Amino acid sequence: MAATAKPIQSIHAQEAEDDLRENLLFDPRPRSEINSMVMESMQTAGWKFWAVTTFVALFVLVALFGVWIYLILNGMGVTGTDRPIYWGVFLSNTVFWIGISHTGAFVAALLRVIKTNFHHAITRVAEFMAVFGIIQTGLSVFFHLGRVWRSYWLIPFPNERGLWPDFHSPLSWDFMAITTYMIVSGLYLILPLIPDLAMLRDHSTGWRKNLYRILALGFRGTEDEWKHLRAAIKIFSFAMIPIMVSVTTVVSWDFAMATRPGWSSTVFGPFFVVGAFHSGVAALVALLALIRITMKNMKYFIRPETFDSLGKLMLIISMAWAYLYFNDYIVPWYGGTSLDRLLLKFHETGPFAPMFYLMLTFNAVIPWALLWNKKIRRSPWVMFIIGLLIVIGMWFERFLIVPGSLTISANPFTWRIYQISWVEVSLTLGTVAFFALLYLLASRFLPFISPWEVQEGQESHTIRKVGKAGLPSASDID
Amino acid sequence: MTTKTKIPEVAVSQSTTDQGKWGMVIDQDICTGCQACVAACAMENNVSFVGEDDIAYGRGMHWIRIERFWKGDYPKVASSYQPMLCQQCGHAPCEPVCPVYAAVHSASEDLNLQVYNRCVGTRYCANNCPYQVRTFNWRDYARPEPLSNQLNPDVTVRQRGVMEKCTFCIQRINAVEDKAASENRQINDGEMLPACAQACPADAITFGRIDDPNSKVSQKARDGRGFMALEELGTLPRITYLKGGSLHGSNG
Amino acid sequence: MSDDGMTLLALFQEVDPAAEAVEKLREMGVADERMNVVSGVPFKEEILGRPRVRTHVPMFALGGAIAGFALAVFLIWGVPFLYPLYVGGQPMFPVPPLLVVGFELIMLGMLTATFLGVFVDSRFPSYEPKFYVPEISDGEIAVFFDCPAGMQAKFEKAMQSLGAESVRTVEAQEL
Amino acid sequence: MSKQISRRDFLKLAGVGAATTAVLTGCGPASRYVTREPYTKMPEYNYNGLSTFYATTCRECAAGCGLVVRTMQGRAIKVEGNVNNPVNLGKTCARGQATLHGMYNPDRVTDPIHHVSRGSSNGDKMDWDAATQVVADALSKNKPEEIAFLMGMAPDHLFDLVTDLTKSLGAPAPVRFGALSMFEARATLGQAAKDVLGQDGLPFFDVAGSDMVFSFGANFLETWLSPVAYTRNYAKMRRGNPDRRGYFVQFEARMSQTGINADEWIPIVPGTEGAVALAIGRLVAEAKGTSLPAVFSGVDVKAVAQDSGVSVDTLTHLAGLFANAANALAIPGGVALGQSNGLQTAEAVLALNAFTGNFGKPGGVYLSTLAPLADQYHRPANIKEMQDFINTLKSGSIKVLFVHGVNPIFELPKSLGFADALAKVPQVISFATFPDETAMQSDYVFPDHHGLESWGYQKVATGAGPSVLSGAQPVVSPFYNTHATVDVLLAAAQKAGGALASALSFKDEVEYLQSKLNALLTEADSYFSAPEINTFMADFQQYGGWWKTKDGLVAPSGVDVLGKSLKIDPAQFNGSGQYYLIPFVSPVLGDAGANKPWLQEVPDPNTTVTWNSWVEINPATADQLGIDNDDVVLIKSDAGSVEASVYKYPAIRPDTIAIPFGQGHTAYGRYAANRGINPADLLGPSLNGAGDLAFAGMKVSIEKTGKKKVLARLESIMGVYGTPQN
Repeated sequence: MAATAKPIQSIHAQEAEDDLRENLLFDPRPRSEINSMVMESMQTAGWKFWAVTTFVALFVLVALFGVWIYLILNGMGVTGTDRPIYWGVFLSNTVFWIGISHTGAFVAALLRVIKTNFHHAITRVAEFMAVFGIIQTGLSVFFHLGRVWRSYWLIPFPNERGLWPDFHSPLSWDFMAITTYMIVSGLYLILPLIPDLAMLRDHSTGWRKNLYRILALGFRGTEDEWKHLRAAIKIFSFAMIPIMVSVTTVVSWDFAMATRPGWSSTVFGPFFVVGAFHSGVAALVALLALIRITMKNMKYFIRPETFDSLGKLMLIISMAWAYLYFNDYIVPWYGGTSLDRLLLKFHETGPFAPMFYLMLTFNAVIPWALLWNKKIRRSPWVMFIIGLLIVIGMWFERFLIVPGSLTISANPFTWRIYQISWVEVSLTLGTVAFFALLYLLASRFLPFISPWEVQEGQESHTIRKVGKAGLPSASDID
Repeated sequence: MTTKTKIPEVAVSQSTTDQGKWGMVIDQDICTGCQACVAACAMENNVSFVGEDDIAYGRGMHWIRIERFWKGDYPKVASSYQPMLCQQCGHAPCEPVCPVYAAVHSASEDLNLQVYNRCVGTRYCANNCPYQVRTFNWRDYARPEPLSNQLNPDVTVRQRGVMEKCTFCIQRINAVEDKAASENRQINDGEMLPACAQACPADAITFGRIDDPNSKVSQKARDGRGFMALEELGTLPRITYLKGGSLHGSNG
Repeated sequence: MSDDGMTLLALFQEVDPAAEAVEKLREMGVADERMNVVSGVPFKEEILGRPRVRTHVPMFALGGAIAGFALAVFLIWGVPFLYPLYVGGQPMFPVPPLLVVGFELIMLGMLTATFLGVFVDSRFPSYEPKFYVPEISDGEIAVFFDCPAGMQAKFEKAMQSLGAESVRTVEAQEL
Repeated sequence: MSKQISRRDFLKLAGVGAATTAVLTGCGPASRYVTREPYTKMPEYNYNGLSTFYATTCRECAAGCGLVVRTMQGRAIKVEGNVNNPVNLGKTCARGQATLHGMYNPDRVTDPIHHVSRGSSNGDKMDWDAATQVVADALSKNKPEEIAFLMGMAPDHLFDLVTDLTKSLGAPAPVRFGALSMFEARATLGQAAKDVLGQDGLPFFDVAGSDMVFSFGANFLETWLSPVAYTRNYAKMRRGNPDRRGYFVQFEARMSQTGINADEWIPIVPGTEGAVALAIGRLVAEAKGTSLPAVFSGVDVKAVAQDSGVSVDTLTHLAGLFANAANALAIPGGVALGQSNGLQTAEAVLALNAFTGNFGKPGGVYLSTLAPLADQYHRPANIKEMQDFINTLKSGSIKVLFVHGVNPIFELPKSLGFADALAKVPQVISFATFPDETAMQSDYVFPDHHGLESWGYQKVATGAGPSVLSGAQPVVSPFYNTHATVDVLLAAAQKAGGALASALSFKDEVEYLQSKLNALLTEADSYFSAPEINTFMADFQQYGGWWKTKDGLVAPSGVDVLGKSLKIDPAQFNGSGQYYLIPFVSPVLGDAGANKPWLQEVPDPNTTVTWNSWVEINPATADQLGIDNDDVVLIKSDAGSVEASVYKYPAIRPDTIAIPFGQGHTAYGRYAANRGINPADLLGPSLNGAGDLAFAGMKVSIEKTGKKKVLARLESIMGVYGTPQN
């Protein structure tokens, strides 16, 4: 939207108005056009798309499920875990994926609750990230179990021998928390989807029509249906925020409860929550940039304006993360036992030192150096790169926390240094590929943008003339 | 729902006593580090051998190991041997963290039990053990025929994915208790010996009832040289080590 | 809708004419129950001047929360009672784990119940024929109302005067 | 795990339900069943689930510890010590515990085989009649002087039989050799005992009664002479007497497992132990203010301090300790005697004892009790006698060589040339239980039972107060188609006929044993007595041997060594390298433990390394040479070269390196073959005064090879040594 030449005196007003037009909600289109744009983005798929999808699907089949069966048959010996590093990359993957998954639901819920003006296009992508991320979390937990074919004993079901799981254990809380979050994030994805399925039902033909007709559950859009739906979405949005915080904290308690140097610290709860949020927002930005570039018509929905707002959020969160990391660093550095201090020195000078410094640069230095600049925040390519770096940086951080800190145990005779094995690399990449595969398949069947939410947003935001300038006004229409 | 009979011997109210029931005293002054206990323990409890590569990567299955640290530099260098095994802690950090009750505390024997068939292999207990004396079956380690003839029928052979640790030779404790019960008498002091104590040529390992004040192990535990490994962590270990003289250079 | 007359449909592009139409219909004697506004975007009842819709979803949520907490209490304190095993230094009936698992299960109960509440309240999934036109999902606002026999022309004229895009009789059809 | 059990295994596992397990003995027509006596009077039937205990003797080394083996349904489950046997009083060492991994080893010789060509692993199976015929022909068809027997140090009953056989045949007496006797330098100990204690025999050092022990290189807590007995006595020395704690000083260039237990470790230059002993003797005399005996008069303390690397004030401090001690004891041992001046060192150290007059006193030096059935102490062959034996083999005069219980190709240094000598012998018959190197190089292998499957006795040479004859009975019926060598020889003797048949006219091994044990019926103050041989045999089997109730340690008369002037000539080291080489017997593997998987898994006490060999180098020296942990270095001596991974060992002299003996097999089963290196390849043929090998008299050079081989340590380098390395 290049600004056209205008008379000087009213240039400011007009420019301000053009800037406003940048925002999706102040550049409304008729609903039918939005519907067709979304439908078009779903249906048109060249051979290149299917080639990529089949390749990723094959990779997932081999690198994830094939290698997993190899792991189950041969036991944990094929991975890099040993004594005293009993938890390896699979656990850091679990924390990594639960971080990304949580932020999906959290972003969708938080932005709905505080009614921002940029979340309407991105809530569906975020909810997908939540559901697909929690699937990878579940997988990573099962990779990690030594006898996965006995892991159903974690479920508290009554059995004839009267055996029950032990709820003193953080892992049982973990099981409860992750199951809760898996169910809840699934439901949170389905609810706002129902109206879109109704729209798809009306506009598609053939087998798609039958599919959407069944999925839409007979939704029409009567006042009752909208009223119940919106009440439910309001409850979900308010509930998702404490759930996200609690489930991430429970996952962090797996480590905080252990009496290991470097793990048993009181700051792990908030530290993991902010870490999850940091990696999640970065992943969301990267995903949105990717969707904007690859899918049709997405340039209208996902705008530089969105990246600008998310960029500000990323800057704030990276500062919060840095603060909490420093908090987790200085306490053992200053007053910790000799083992704690040795662990810090091990992180800074040991074999994982490059990873340690890369983590700090990716997670804090780069965001602080770049994200204050509006131009950078608005360019999707740069934001994609920054997002990806932060995601990698956070994976490093989890790697340093789980296998990196297990080297130093209370008994120096048994200290070992972790060496990652090909099985773990393959399963890690496998989960990433499976995450991407789920997105690729979802893009063919489910809309990435929620037309009714976009329209609802556009209806409730108008430009009001105040004096010479057009100013944004938001009404609580929904 | 069929009415389930409550397990009589497990009384919910009985928590572990602080000092415990079965205990051990290891005199580091006379332990010569000859590894007889390591071999005896492996032969008694069907511990599998893992081979060179897995030991190089820190996956030895030894239930008891002799730890050797150095003090001082050449030529004034000294060292001593400390046999390290499961301390059967009263407040064991490994027990609460197991999600499937595989690491539990036996109320009747006041020992830390490892229930092999219940373990799903999360390995949290091993992470949480400060002494790092729990070993994990990383693989199904080969036991070529006819070595299986040597397996002790009283001890389970463990599958891959299961955690295992020193049990104070619980199979011997049960055998001795059954024998004493069948002859309706108390267990005599010294009648119950784990494989390591029975094999130790220097008699450095004394085993017995530490809740009985005049048992041999209690008397030895009261020796001025007694200390407990990582006592400050509050795990209430049941093994008392007697400090060796050689670490202090001259004889005073 | 009613069986003696027929059901008329008035389609509007904008909210304001739709609100006027509802007002007009009410004046012309169509009772609120006889009318039904279906839109592609949620509008508060007061925007269209419609009577307040009571929703039971919060009640479901509360029920679910209580059920979740009950399950949590069973797991944390019931399980050690049923399967009493003493684990290192921890009390048999601890409180903190109850708070942790309790919160998780309260949330689980609440949100699943909310979800079910939506289904129950909106009587999903229902696939029998309904009064619906595909244009609704294109942003049109559809006002369905019962028109007593013979009054159809009068209503049509009233609706067109208020800017209805089209007015026609409609039968309940498969969605 | 659950393999489909073959019918034959099923029979074995089910355990023959007879009252007490019956054992087929002998293999000729006259074989008969002999009942075995369980350890304690068990119920007369064999319950499933109840285990039966049998007493026997451990054959992992020649100390002759008594064992009680728990068996269940025909399977040996666990080995424990025999509480009544005075040698080990119910205790066992690591090798004794792992003996079952020898019996049930996957790589045992299962049938008598005839090697098509020597060295090839495939051989065609034979049946035992043909095998006995081969032995009979070998005995009858060759002239007596063309027959040679090479035996190990255990079991003694086979050695007695072969001695009788060779005597009746007129053939040369059997030669006994064992790597342990080589590294303990037993001939030197015997010779020194003769020179100083006045009688030939194995000295016994009463560590238990001593309160000040100076050990010159003797690793008596590892594999020296009778390790379980010496460990028990060491514990008594430390904590046996509540108001007195024994003090222990170790003189050795490399701190061994025994050295770590010492209160003071004196890193002495190899070869100067004798001089240091004399210097201490002189300083003790000065401290006590008595007249200076002649033996210590010629020693210049400053010069000794200069050569030995032990400062003068340390010597005076040690002399002070020795002088003030009530029962001071000095022990010459292993590495100190493995020098060219080894005999003089032994005499100097024994002179130190003579000076404190502790001969025949508690905490002093005795001569070991004479074992039952033994007229006098027969020591194994020293290396000089082995060289003569090898020369006779090379001369081609020997037509048939019988080998049992020893593996000279692996145990003897290559420089002695036993392998070429073996090639000169037309027929070599081995009775090995495991396919070791010597068995592979023999024409026939007629496998003997494993130690726990065989009868016999072991005359305990040292370690026990009373005179002990440790007895052995099969604890399980033999697992493979093996026959006791005594049975084979008896059957062959019958087949050979003539004087031999009449001399050895015993039906089977048990009858032969009973003929030997007859002499013990009338012995005074014996542990159990029996009117006739069958009852005696039952008790002998049930108690696991026969021993006296009273101590029989011989108080040495002592030669006036103090009057003699004893000159210690400096030790000669051949080899141009600048590092002393200390080969030491691995305290875990011993000389023949490499094929037992669990022994390979048990870590070395000092370095915690498992499953391989290593070379210990002082960290300072390693840094100088630019070598780090796990670097592979080439070690060259005059006699050969080996490559080994480096272990930076803090407790070793900078000019010395050490390599464990026990690994480096080329055969001997899957767990031993091609694993680690054999330091014997580096040893030259030089001897010491008593004809023992000067195995510590080598100087070697070290070169980096640039290769890396990670050592399988149980410890963490980072945790113990601080460098962040795995």
